Order: sequence, then C-alpha cells, then structure tokens
Amino acid sequence: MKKLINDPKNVVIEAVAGFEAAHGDIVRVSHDPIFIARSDAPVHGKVGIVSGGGSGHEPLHGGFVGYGMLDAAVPGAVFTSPTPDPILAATQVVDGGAGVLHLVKNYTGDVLNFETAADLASAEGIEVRAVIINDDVAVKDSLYTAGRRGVAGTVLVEKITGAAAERGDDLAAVVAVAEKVNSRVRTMGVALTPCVVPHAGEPSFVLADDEIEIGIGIHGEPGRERIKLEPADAIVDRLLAPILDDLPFVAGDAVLLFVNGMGGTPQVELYIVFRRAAEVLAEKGITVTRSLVGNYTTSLEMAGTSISVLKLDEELTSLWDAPVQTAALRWGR
Amino acid sequence: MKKLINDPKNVVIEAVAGFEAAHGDIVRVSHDPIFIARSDAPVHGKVGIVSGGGSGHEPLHGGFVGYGMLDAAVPGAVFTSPTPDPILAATQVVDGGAGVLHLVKNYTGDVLNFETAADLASAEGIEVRAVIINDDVAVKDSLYTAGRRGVAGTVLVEKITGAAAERGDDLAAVVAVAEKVNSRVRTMGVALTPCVVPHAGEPSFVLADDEIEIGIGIHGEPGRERIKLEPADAIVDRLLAPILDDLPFVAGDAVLLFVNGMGGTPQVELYIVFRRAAEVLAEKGITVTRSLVGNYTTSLEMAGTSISVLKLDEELTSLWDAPVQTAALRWGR
Amino acid sequence: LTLDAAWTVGWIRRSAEVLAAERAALNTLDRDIGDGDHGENMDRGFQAVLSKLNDLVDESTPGAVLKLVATTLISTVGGAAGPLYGTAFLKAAGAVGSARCLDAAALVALLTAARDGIVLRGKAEEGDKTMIDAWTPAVNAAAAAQAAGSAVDEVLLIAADAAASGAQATEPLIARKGRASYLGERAIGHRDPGAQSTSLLLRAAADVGRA
Amino acid sequence: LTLDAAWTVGWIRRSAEVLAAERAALNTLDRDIGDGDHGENMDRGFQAVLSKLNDLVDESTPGAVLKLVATTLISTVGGAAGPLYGTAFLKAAGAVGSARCLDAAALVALLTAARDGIVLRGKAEEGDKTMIDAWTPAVNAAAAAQAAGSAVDEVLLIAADAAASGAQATEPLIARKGRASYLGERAIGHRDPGAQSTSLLLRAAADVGRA
Ligand SMILES: Nc1ncnc2c1ncn2[C@@H]1O[C@H](COP(=O)(O)OP(=O)(O)O)[C@@H](O)[C@H]1O
Ligand SMILES: Nc1ncnc2c1ncn2[C@@H]1O[C@H](COP(=O)(O)OP(=O)(O)O)[C@@H](O)[C@H]1O
Ligand SMILES: [Mg+2]
Ligand SMILES: [Mg+2]
Ligand SMILES: [Mg+2]
Ligand SMILES: [Mg+2]
Repeated sequence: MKKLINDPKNVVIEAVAGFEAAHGDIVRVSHDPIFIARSDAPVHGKVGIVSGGGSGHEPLHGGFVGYGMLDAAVPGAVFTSPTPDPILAATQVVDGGAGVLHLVKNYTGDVLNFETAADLASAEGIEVRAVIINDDVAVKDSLYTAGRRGVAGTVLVEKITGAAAERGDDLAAVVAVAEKVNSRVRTMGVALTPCVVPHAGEPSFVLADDEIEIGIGIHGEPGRERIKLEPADAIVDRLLAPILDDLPFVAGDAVLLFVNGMGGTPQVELYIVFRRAAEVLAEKGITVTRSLVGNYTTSLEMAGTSISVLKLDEELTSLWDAPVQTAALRWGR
Repeated sequence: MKKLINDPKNVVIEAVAGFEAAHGDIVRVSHDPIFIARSDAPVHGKVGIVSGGGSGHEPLHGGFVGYGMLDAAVPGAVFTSPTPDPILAATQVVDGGAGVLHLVKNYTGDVLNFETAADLASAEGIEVRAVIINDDVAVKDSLYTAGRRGVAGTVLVEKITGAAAERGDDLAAVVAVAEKVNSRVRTMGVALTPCVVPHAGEPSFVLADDEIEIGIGIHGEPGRERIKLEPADAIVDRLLAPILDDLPFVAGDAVLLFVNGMGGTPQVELYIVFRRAAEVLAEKGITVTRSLVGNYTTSLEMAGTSISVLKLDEELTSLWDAPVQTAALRWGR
Repeated sequence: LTLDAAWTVGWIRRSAEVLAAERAALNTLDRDIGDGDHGENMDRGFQAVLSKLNDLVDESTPGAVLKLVATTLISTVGGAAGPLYGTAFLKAAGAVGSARCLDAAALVALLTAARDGIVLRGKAEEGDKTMIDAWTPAVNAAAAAQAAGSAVDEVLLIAADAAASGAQATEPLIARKGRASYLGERAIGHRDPGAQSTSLLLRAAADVGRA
Repeated sequence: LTLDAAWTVGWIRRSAEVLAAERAALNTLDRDIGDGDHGENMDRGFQAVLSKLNDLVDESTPGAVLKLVATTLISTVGGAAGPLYGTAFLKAAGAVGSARCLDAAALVALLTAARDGIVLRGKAEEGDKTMIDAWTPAVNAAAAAQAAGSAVDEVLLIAADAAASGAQATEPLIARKGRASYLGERAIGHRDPGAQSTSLLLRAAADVGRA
C-alpha cells in the first residue's frame, strides 16, 4: 500500500486541515469535533442542510459545502459514519432558525448516528428532519433488509435541495424537494480495482486481472456479480439497463446524466462511458438535457465508474442551474 | 491492464465525442481533424488561444476550453503530441482577427508540431505567436538540452493568459502575460505508481511496493531519483525545497499554491499534501493568497501529485480571479 | 465472585485488550461481507473507554461504569456498531440502576436490556445475521441458568458459550440487516463480525469473572 | 539495381513491414528512456503511408514518393519523430528533384538532405543520443563509398551498416536532446529508439536494394 499520508490515524484530521487552508474563502472548519461549515453559517431564516458520512468519498461531502448546496458536512473516519457529537455540533452551527435537514445516505451506521444527533438537537429545540438517500439499483430493495444504498445520486440530491433552501423554501418544502430528487434518481456502479483503506493497509476485496465487479458499493462492498472484463460499451449497457428499468425511464423523459468516477479512473474513460450512455439514452428517446462528469463520489483510489440518471422537470432543472459556490461544484457566481 | 475502453485505437475519438455530448453548451468539437473549440469561436477582435498536446492528461487541455481560458485545444494520441493539421485547423477556427497564441508545453514533439502549424498558419496570413511552458524544476535547465518540461503549471498559464485575452489585450500583451506567468511558476511532482498507456498495455515504468519516483514527468518519464516511500510531509518537503530555491521564492511573497493530482490519488491525500505545503510556506513567510487542489494535469491513472507555486502580483491575482467558464474550471459565471 | 464496579471495570479493560488483539481478525471478517472496519471501530471505541476509565470516582457503581462506556462508544465508534453497542450499554446501565453489586438476576436483566436496546435501534431479528444472533442465545442461556439457580460466574460462562455458538451459527446465513444484506447469497459461509465482537465481549466478562 | 519510383515504393513498403514487426520493441526502448510510444508512432505513420501509396500515379518519381511519405508522416505520426522524419523525407524529396532514377551521387544527396533536415528542426549534434547518431555515420559512410566509386547497392548496404553501428553506439551515451535528456546518467545503457528506427529504415532500403 503506497499512500501520500502520514500516520493513518491522522488522515481525516490532516485532510480537513488542508481543506480549510485551501478553501478558507468558502468554508470554516471545526476541528473538535470535526465538521466543515459554510463560512457564513448560520444563514438567518434559511433551512440549514447537513450531510456527512464516512471519509474516503471526497469531494463528497465537504467539497459541496457552500452557497447553494450544503451548510455543513460531517466527515467520519474513512468509510465509517461519523458519531452523533459532530453531527449535533454541525446542526447547531447551521441552524438559522428555520430548521435543519439531514441528508443521510442509507447505511445502518449513518442512519443510526444521524438519528441520535437529530434526537439530541430536537431536545435543544432545533427542528430537524432527515431524508434518506437510496439511489443504488444494484441492491434489491425490500422491507426486510437494510434497503438500497445511497451512492453517487447523493450529489444531485445535495445540489438541488441546497438550491431550494437557498431560494428560501421552508423546511417542509425543502424536505419535499429532497424526497422528489431521491425518488427520481437511480444509480449503478462498477469496480475494476479495489481500494485500500489507510488503517487496513489491504485491499477491500480482490479482483483478478480480468475481472470486474458489477454493482459495487462505494465502500468496496461486493456488488451484484463478478464478471470478466468487457469493452466499455458493453459495461455501460449492463449498468444502464437496470437503471432505466427501475424507475422506469421512458421515451420523452428529459434527464440529467451523471457519470461519476470512483477515484482512480482517468477522465478519458469517464467520457467514453458518457458517450455510450448518452447514445443508449438517445436510442430510447430519452433526452439528456443536463450532464455531470467527474470524480464526485469516490471510493479512495478505486478504479471504476457509476452512472446516475435523474428524471428532470422544470423545477429540478432550474434548481440544478441555480448558482452554487463550493470547492467541488461551482457555477453562476 | 483493466480500462473502461473499447478499441484502444479509439480512445481519443470516443472520449472527445463524450466530451462533446456532455459539454455542448461550452464547446463544439471537430472530429476530423480532432480539436475542441469554444462554442462561440472565433470571438471577433479577441486574441485566440490554442493549446494542445498528447491525450491522457485530462482535463488538460480540453477541459479548459471556454470563456476566459482557451479558445481551442488539440488532443494528440495518448501521450503523443498532435500533428500540425489539427493545430492548423484549430488556429484557423479561433482566429478572430487579432492573432493567435499557441501555448506549448516544452517537449520536442509538441514544439516541432506547433512550429509547423504556426508556419502554415502564418503563410495564410494569421499572426501566430508561441509561448513555451517549462515549469518543471525536476529537470536541469541548460542550453544544451531539451530544457525543462511543461507540467501542471500549464493550467495556471492557460487560465491567466486566457483572462488577459478575454479582457481585450492585444497579441503582444497576451504573450507578455503568458511569459510572465511561465517565468514565475515552478512545479515538481512525484509518482507512487505508474500509468498504463492503452495501446501499450504495460506500465510505463515499474516501481517496487515501497518505492516512489521523485521528479516524475507527466508521461511517466523517470524523474530525479527513486527513493523509498516516506510520510507525506517528508515527500512534500522534498518537492517544495527545489521549487522554492529555484525562483527563488522569498519571505513576503504572495503565491498561488496548486496541488495537482496525477489521476489515481484520492482527494484526501491531495489535501494532506496541501496542508503540509501551506505550513512550510507559512514558516518561510510566504503567504498563500490563492489555491487550487485537484486532478488538473493528470497522467492517466498514475498515483502521485505535483506541487506548483506561482508568485502572484496584483495583475496576476485579478486575472486569476476573472470569470472563467470551462468544463473543468469555472467561476464568476 | 462479586459483580461490583471493580469487576465491571475489569470486564471492560479485558474487553479492550481482547478487541485490540482481535482488531485485524474482525476487520477481515468485515472485509469479507462488509466494509472492513469493524475491528478498527471497536478498537478505537474501547481505547477511548480505557482512557475515560481513569476519570471514574472510587465509589462508582456498575451502572455508572456502563453508562460511561455507553456514552464513550456512542461518541467514538461511529458506523453501525457505535450506536448499537452504545445503546446496549446505555440500556444495560439503566437496567442495573444504582446497585453496588449485581446478583445473577441483575446480570440477566443487564444482558436482556442490552439486547433489547440493540433490537430497538437496529430492528434486527434472530437469523438476520447480525450481532443479535450472538446476544439472543446468550440472553436466553443466561436466563435459563439463572432460573435454574446458577451462580453469577456460571451464568457468565454459559452466556459466553452461547454467544460463541451463536456467532458461529451466523456463518451459513444470508444477511437481512447491515451491509452484508447487500450480498444476498454471497454472504453465506462468512461469520458476522458484530456477532463475533459480541462473543468476544461476553467471553471477556466470563474470563474476568473467573480470575 | 535501379533506384526508380518502384524501388522507392518498395523501400517504403518494406519499412512499413519492418516497423510493424518491431513496433513493440521500439516501444520498449522508448519506455526505458522516453514515453514508450515510438513504435506506435512510427507504425501508425507508415501504415498511413501504405494506404496513401495506392493513390500514386504510375509514372511517379522517387521524389514524388518521398514527398508523399513526408506529408503523410507529418500529418499522422505526431510526437518528435513525426516532424523530424517528415522533414527528413521532405528535404530528401527536394534533393532528388524530378529525377526518374537515382545514381549513387543522388542517393548520397538524398541521405545528406534528410539528415540536414533533421538537424535543422531538432538542432541535435552527433553524440546527443538521438536519431542523428544513426543518420550521420550513415551519411558519412555512404559519401565515402560513393566517392570511392561504389555502386548504389553497395552504398545502401554500407549506409545501413553504419546506421546500425551508430544506433548501437548510442547505448553508453547521456542524452542531450529529446525526452531521454531528462534522465541524465540514467539514460546510460539504453539504446535511443529513434536511432534504432533510423537503422531499421536504412536496413530496409538496403534489403530492397538487394532483392
Ligand atoms: N440493524 C442491525 N441490527 C443489529 N446489528 C447490526 C445491524 N446492522 C449492522 N449490525 C451489526 O453491525 C456490524 C457491523 O459493524 P461495523 O462494521 O462497525 O459498522 P458498519 O457496518 O457501519 O461499517 C455487523 O456485523 C452487524 O453485526
Ligand atoms: N532534437 C532532436 N533531434 C533529433 N532527434 C530527436 C530529437 N528529439 C527527439 N529525437 C528523436 O525522437 C525519438 C523519439 O520519438 P518519439 O518517441 O516518436 O517522440 P516523443 O519523444 O515525442 O514521444 C528519440 O528517440 C530521438 O531519436
Ligand atoms: Mg463502516
Ligand atoms: Mg510521445
Ligand atoms: Mg464495517
Ligand atoms: Mg516517445
């Protein structure tokens, strides 16, 4: 394992310190407990939006703190959800009097820790609501399981929900937007190589030189099936089919197509994936009206990609286009 | 070698097609010969800026085409400079009557092919000037060698020069700005793992499990020395010392600190690097007033980083801050 | 054997020792069917507990120790295990109240409350391939032994044995909760890391009890 | 042996064959001290030349063939080798003018012009560890042989031999031009890929000459 780190125990602390040094114009950082907040938090009268989760998925979530997106992000240890303390502290700091929304990826640890923090915040008189993000079609959904995972679609939920809060929606309305985005976005990923968690020092799983993992999770959790490497176009077809069937997406839909890099995949490959995905959608009469390509929800240095498709309407499109100013996503200002 | 590609021969063609599909609002693409131009090119009365080079360094250069930065980018085969034909065609397309500047990284192939294209364009009555970028302190400079390589500092040259052209500077003034940035930026990189060129199918070099290459080039060219893996802070110190000695940077300087990812390095690691670099600069009385962190000049999936330091003044700072709207760098609009 | 505050502290110290020793093994179990951090999470939490234990005042009670463990785990472990074990110790503390010494009945109440706390938060049932599959057999066996008149040290031993069998019995299961539930049939053949850490904790209790 | 247009076409076809066969080997040489694409670049260029050769009219001259090679290489090879070999063939075409057939003196003029073109563009001197280290010995040996009255086939053979020795002689050198110059002492012990491809091209010329 070769990594540009010092003591593995200090990875998150030092990375957050670097983030603060680089982006002091956009964020301020609390070091104990650790969280990243908008430099102008709390914004009076605005619903505060807090997200968070294990580290190792950067720029998710810290890279999305700022005007028009998140008010705070709470990074846990690598691939481990944060504890309630920093979530509570972040919730207090961003509360501008209009309540706080927790955007939580659907993992037992994240759900439980955010739940505890929300209980504590409520006890202090802060109105807190949570929306659970579960866009991953690789996992069968069922009342009897932990349900689907929250993966790259989270970025879209955070951007669009953040825009709704920024325009002044009240807490119920912001919750409704978040639920709407989550209900209309579907994602599926593939891994070509595993990642190595710093403190573990060993790959999270092992793939042969000619194997790929279809339906991989963002923590290196095994996916749907392990198959032999195929041409990019064939892989894209495998990822896209269950996504399109699931909602389902149909001819006439306008969509945002998001090709996400898992961290170790070169940009040329992401664009090759985008090309094929756009082609398939066009064949089905689905129009790509917005797009996003890049490393936005990563799994450390894992090579691979995920494809997310979000069904747009006028409201979601204009919220997507609204100005945003964060370290990792910025336009309009 | 596992890659999300189809036929290795089609990597650049397909990636550019995907880029066009994703960023049609910012660029338009010529497929034969291949180049990427601003959607509103030529901008009448504005100096046109063209850059290019081998593919595999994305987002460099195509990701920097758009308002306030490049007018066109010409991608060659992976790690191979483009031929004169597409450079000439791009030069013709972006010529708005005020002349065209070629920004060329200092590699024999790039210099020669851009030279030929410039000769052909001049023969057609287009005024063309070239600025050669050579920011890499890893290589000893000498009249008797090919000189220093152009590496990640290129991004800073392209952004700031693009802003000068956008504000209406004439060709001589734009050239002066490009030369000024190039003269004030220094870079040095390190590789932890090699990269694999698609058509080669084999790593560009081999590093043992505990070895790193200090002073690596962006095509996997071997660097200054091969050493045992060290903590991130020690590596940063090794990279920064020759950078600071070279200009030299001194107490009281205001600088832009740019930590670039080589493609396969997780963002947490880049911020750990940034943290230490900022700390060392602060100790020396050098103030970081602007910063950039991310994968901007990559070498496919290589793990590693480079640090660039640019000495700012009022003019360069305001040109850096000026609005830019490209696929990979965007602010102010 | 007296289950007083000193015993409780001894149990927790021994647990911290064992979890540190088994850290890598728990990570490996979690890597197979989860995300590979369970050993890391537990070790981080119990090391934090260790440094907190020194702050305890002398005349402390088992309940006070358990409460300190609970709040420390909640604020340092994270992941799924943090809130689940945290709740377990919190409910256990509640169940023993301010008693200075626990008899067999109190011990069974402690274990039952811990298990119920986990079910309350995590909503897992037996057979879902979670830590509950170690807790519930332990609680049942302890309750039966106590009803049959066993002494506390025997109850502890019986609970630890039942937890160990329970952990082992997770191996052939398909998971319905936690990360392993994403795996479907591919979870078969792997032991649940949380069930294993539960087994280690209860074994530590029995071992300290015997010492 | 007559060095007419047909011979020139034969030389180029043979070169394309050899470069395709040696593609991986040239890549490997370039990987050691450059960026690993020299075989790829040369093969791409000469395959493009092959498909252009069919467009040639029957009554073509050596100069016309060389000019076609030049423009095709310039527009398909890229990298350093593209403009350098492109210029070489362009200048060679200029040197032989519209002659239908080349004698030994014309052959030497061709080789000299090619070499001078590369120097003009690349500014390398002998000993800089570039393709010039194959070209210059070849030019010198050819000129000497022609001055001594050798026939064209002998001149070709002598030039090819000299290029081969020249390529081999790059191995102990430190590079002062091209990517290998970044390596300093670490370039020692590796053959320059461009010198090697030059040697292959001139060997192809001699082989076709003999056939
Ligand atoms: N809903 C649940 N109920 C009970 N135990 C659970 C539940 N979800 C997960 N667990 C337990 O938590 C363990 C995993 O803990 P850990 O690896 O620390 O957290 P994470 O899954 O967040 O990485 C599992 O092995 C399982 O025993
Ligand atoms: N200035 C120069 N003069 C002559 N030959 C050169 C010069 N620079 C490079 N070369 C030749 O070009 C060869 C490399 O070609 P190639 O690998 O195709 O291009 P690149 O270096 O752009 O990848 C070197 O081996 C060397 O022989
Ligand atoms: Mg975890
Ligand atoms: Mg090259
Ligand atoms: Mg885990
Ligand atoms: Mg090369």
